[in-house]
Amino acid sequence: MIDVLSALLVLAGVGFYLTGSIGLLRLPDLYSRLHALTKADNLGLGLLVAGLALHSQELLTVLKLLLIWLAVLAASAASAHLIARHARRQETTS
Amino acid sequence: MSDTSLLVLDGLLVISLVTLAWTALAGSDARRSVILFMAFGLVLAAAWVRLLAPDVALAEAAIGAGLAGALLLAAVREQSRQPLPARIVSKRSHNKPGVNIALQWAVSVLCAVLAGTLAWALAHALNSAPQNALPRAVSANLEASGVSNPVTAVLLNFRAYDTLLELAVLLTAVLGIFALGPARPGYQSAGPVFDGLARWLVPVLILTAGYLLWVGAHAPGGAFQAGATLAAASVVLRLAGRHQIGLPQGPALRVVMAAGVGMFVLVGLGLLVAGRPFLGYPPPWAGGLILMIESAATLAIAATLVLAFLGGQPRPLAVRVARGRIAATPIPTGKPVSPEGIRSTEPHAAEACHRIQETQKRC
Amino acid sequence: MSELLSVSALGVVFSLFLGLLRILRGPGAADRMLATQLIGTAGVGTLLLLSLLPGQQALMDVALILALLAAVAAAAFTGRQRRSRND
Amino acid sequence: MLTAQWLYGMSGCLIAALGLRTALLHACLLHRLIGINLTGAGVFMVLIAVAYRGAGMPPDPVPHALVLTGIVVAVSATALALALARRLTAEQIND
Amino acid sequence: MTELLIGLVATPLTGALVTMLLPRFATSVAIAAGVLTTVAAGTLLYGVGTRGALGYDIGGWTAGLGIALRADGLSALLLMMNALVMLAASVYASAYFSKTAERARFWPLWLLLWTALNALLLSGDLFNLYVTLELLGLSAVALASLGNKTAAVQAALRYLLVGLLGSMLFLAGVSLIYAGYGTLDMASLAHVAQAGPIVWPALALMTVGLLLKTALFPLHFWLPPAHASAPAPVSAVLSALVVKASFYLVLRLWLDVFAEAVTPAAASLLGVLGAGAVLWGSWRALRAERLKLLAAYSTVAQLGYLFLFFPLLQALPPGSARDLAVGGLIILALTHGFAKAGLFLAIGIIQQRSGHDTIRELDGTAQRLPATTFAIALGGVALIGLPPSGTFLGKWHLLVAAFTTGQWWWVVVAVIGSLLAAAYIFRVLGHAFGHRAYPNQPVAIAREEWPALLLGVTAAVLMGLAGAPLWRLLEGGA
Repeated sequence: MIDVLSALLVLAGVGFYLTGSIGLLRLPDLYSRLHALTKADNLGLGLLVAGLALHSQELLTVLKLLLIWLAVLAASAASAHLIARHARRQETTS
Repeated sequence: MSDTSLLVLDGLLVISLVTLAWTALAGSDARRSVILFMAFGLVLAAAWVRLLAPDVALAEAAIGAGLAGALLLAAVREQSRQPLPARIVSKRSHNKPGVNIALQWAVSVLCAVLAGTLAWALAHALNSAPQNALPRAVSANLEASGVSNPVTAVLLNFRAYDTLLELAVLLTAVLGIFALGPARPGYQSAGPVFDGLARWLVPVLILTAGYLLWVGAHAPGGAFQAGATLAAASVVLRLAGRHQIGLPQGPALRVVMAAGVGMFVLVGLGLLVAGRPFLGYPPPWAGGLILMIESAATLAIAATLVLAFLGGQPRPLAVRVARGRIAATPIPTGKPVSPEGIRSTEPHAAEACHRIQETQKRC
Repeated sequence: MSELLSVSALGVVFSLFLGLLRILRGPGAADRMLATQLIGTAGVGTLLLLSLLPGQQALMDVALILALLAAVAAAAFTGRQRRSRND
Repeated sequence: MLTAQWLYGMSGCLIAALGLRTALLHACLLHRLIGINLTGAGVFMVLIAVAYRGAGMPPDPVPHALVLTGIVVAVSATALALALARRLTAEQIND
Repeated sequence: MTELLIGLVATPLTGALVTMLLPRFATSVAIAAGVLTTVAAGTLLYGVGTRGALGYDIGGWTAGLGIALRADGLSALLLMMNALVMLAASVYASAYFSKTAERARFWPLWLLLWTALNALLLSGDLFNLYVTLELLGLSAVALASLGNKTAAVQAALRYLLVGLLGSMLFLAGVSLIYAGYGTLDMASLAHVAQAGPIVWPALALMTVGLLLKTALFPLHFWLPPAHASAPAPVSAVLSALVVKASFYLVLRLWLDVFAEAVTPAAASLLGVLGAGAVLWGSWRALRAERLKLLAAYSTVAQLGYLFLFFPLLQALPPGSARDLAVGGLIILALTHGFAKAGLFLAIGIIQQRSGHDTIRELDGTAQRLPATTFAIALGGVALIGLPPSGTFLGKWHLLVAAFTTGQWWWVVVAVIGSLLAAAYIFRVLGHAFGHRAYPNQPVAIAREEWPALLLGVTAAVLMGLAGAPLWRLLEGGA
């Protein structure tokens, strides 16, 4: 039962990854791409982490997984913000 | 993993690597090339993982994709702010186009020949039976090496002398950088989002560095990866516009820079005096001695990489520290320095800078 | 399970590959940086999936470093240098 | 014979050649430096490919250690080159 | 006794650390470390002379798993030359760099360079050689940039890029060797390596990389600016020792480790490039306007002579004739080291005292700086190859070997090169002894002139007398 759930979560995560990257590839401008990407890959990684955490037996592994997820979440949120601001600044100065 | 899916994975990775290398090298936009180079580093780290080289993957992720990228980006930024004629362009490319094209062809052919030779010889080597004597010797002596991660055993025991000289290379590079002048100007304080990022990223990086150093004895990790991660913490602080980025000052800084080579030489000579070969650790002590050397090396590597990022001798901070505005602790106090805080010290800072400007005229 | 893990890893690697196309296409530096970010996250995902295969626990550490250093790289991309030494 | 060894080894040769060409020909210093670094990366790929012994087999740890050393040496050389370039730019502005 | 081998690396390295930590005492610490290293090199030379080749396994691990240091006659002799030249240049530098800040920058890098030179000559492991090459390259670049003028920084940058490419090619060759033979230990490779599709490309890659660093024509383009714009003591060791170190490696690989794989055609190619270097370098030296540039081009030419020996050694069967030729090659390399170092130090004095080194404006130098001019003349005697200099001895054996093997055309090259050398040296001396009366009194600067003079005497007189013991050492130690 748990195995099935975990497998579903992992697959859903992969799905989000793919959606995010397709969005990155197909959407017309930087800001919409940014939006698509941050939502998708954080969710993708989140689902992945959830699936893997269910699957794993050790507490330490689960904790590490969570730490990685948080790291990526915060880093990508902040960096998306920074990149957007950077791009914005380039636009206004040029 | 099944053979087919591995093959698909290999194909994707190799195509990505070659394409990224090709595009990073083409064109004239330096910033584009640097970003592509960083992406190359990320994919290369994945390739190392695929080839069962997690130690190398760690170093590549930390140094190749992270710090080298930061270093190059800082250089690009500085270059792009200079007026065009001052940018470093070799004169050769501007004279006679005919000669130029001939030269390009000649060099391209030469490179193709070199690559062909390399590939031809590699094909022969791969076709013959793999040479397993040395890896067997490594695993046979692993017990006596004091660590259970074979890569760490090679780096810090069997071939420790290489590592000693490599730390000397790092030291030489940073002494050379010092001799060239003062550090590049710092960064503007970057606002709340960046500060928020820095506030949690820095402690996590420092903790991770400690973890990598510790885990290196029996799993992938070790002094280089830990040093690079520690350096990344400092670089983040610098990027966030802090003045105090955890680097010690004056003589203490020199001690830290010399720590890696120094500890190595001390241990080596100490063992020599005790009647053992240079760097011949007695097996029961080996683990402890290696950890000792690695700790010193981590600090030295981190300091060196940060100094490389600064691009010169750091400016004296004595003025500001004396006024007690910035605590001289390596770990951030949690309270970011506000822009007002920095501005209020401006006269002093300006004075200190004036002295430096005399030697370098323009910053 | 290991079959599922490797197929999922392939899926994530494929999305990494798509990110690569965006890197090549640009057009701006910010687009490229964004795509690099995706490559980093996808790399983390792949490593996590692979780390559950037997004997590969160390990959989780690689994933951690990748996640952290990707943030550093993004910071390096956006940081603004002081114009002169005294502002 | 392992396909992975061939794939990574041969593309390592290719990448080294591409890097070398740029390092020799490009007008811009940063590109040259990236070229040198990629040449190094290509050589490292050859070394790690040689170390590979197939899935499930422990690889040869010696080339891994060599590549780690090589990465650190490469980054210190790059840093020194960038510092020299910086100094040169400053000098040229003064002139 | 064998601990000397690691001591020769550890002493300058420790010295570098101490000078870095105690900048106030940097000069005295550095000189002390230099004296110690020289004593160690002398003892090692004596040891190799009496006991034959020595080896030291670092960490106690057998070579292959670990790294071994090895010293035979060739490396012991070069170590001795390194030590003497470095020590003389150190004494000179202690007067040359007057400001405390300059000294604090100079000494650690200087001792790191010394470490690299010793480590390179002693290393018995191919990958370790790559690391020492990088250490040597980076410390040399850092020292060359200390000139701190635009020209110096620019030349240093180019020097760095070329050096990096050279070591990358070397590393590519090393990787191939590891792929094919699974070991990096040179002694065991000498037993197992066979001519074939792995060794040939590997040797070619390593050699091209090393030739780039040795500045063999036509890969010499980076050398003249780098050597001509560095501070005088740095120029001296760059020209005398640093290029010699990568040459030593070529020698080691071609005559020792992969001797089996060397073909006559490849050796002839090196000979042709050497001939090109002799002619082109001498010609450019003759046309040079500045003394330092003259000395730098002369280095390009003198390195060329060394490569003329390769086709001869390839053609000579093992035996006493070949040993004599090898001895001639080594004595040529050693003499050039002493002569060129002395010459650069003397030029440094002229440059500092008169503010320039333009050859046409040297008139009166002989009256004002008699000892310095004498040092230049001594170096010149050695560069031309007049008796009793070591160069004369070396070229004599080149001639003998050329006639023995019937390859007389190399003699033509050597003769033309020597005539050109005589022309450029006498051009300098002619200007220095120019008739214009100079108002100033003669000046003597002991700490700067003595090293230059001693190096000149060693090259022009002592090396010529050292022939017999040198051959004995090479035979016993090789």
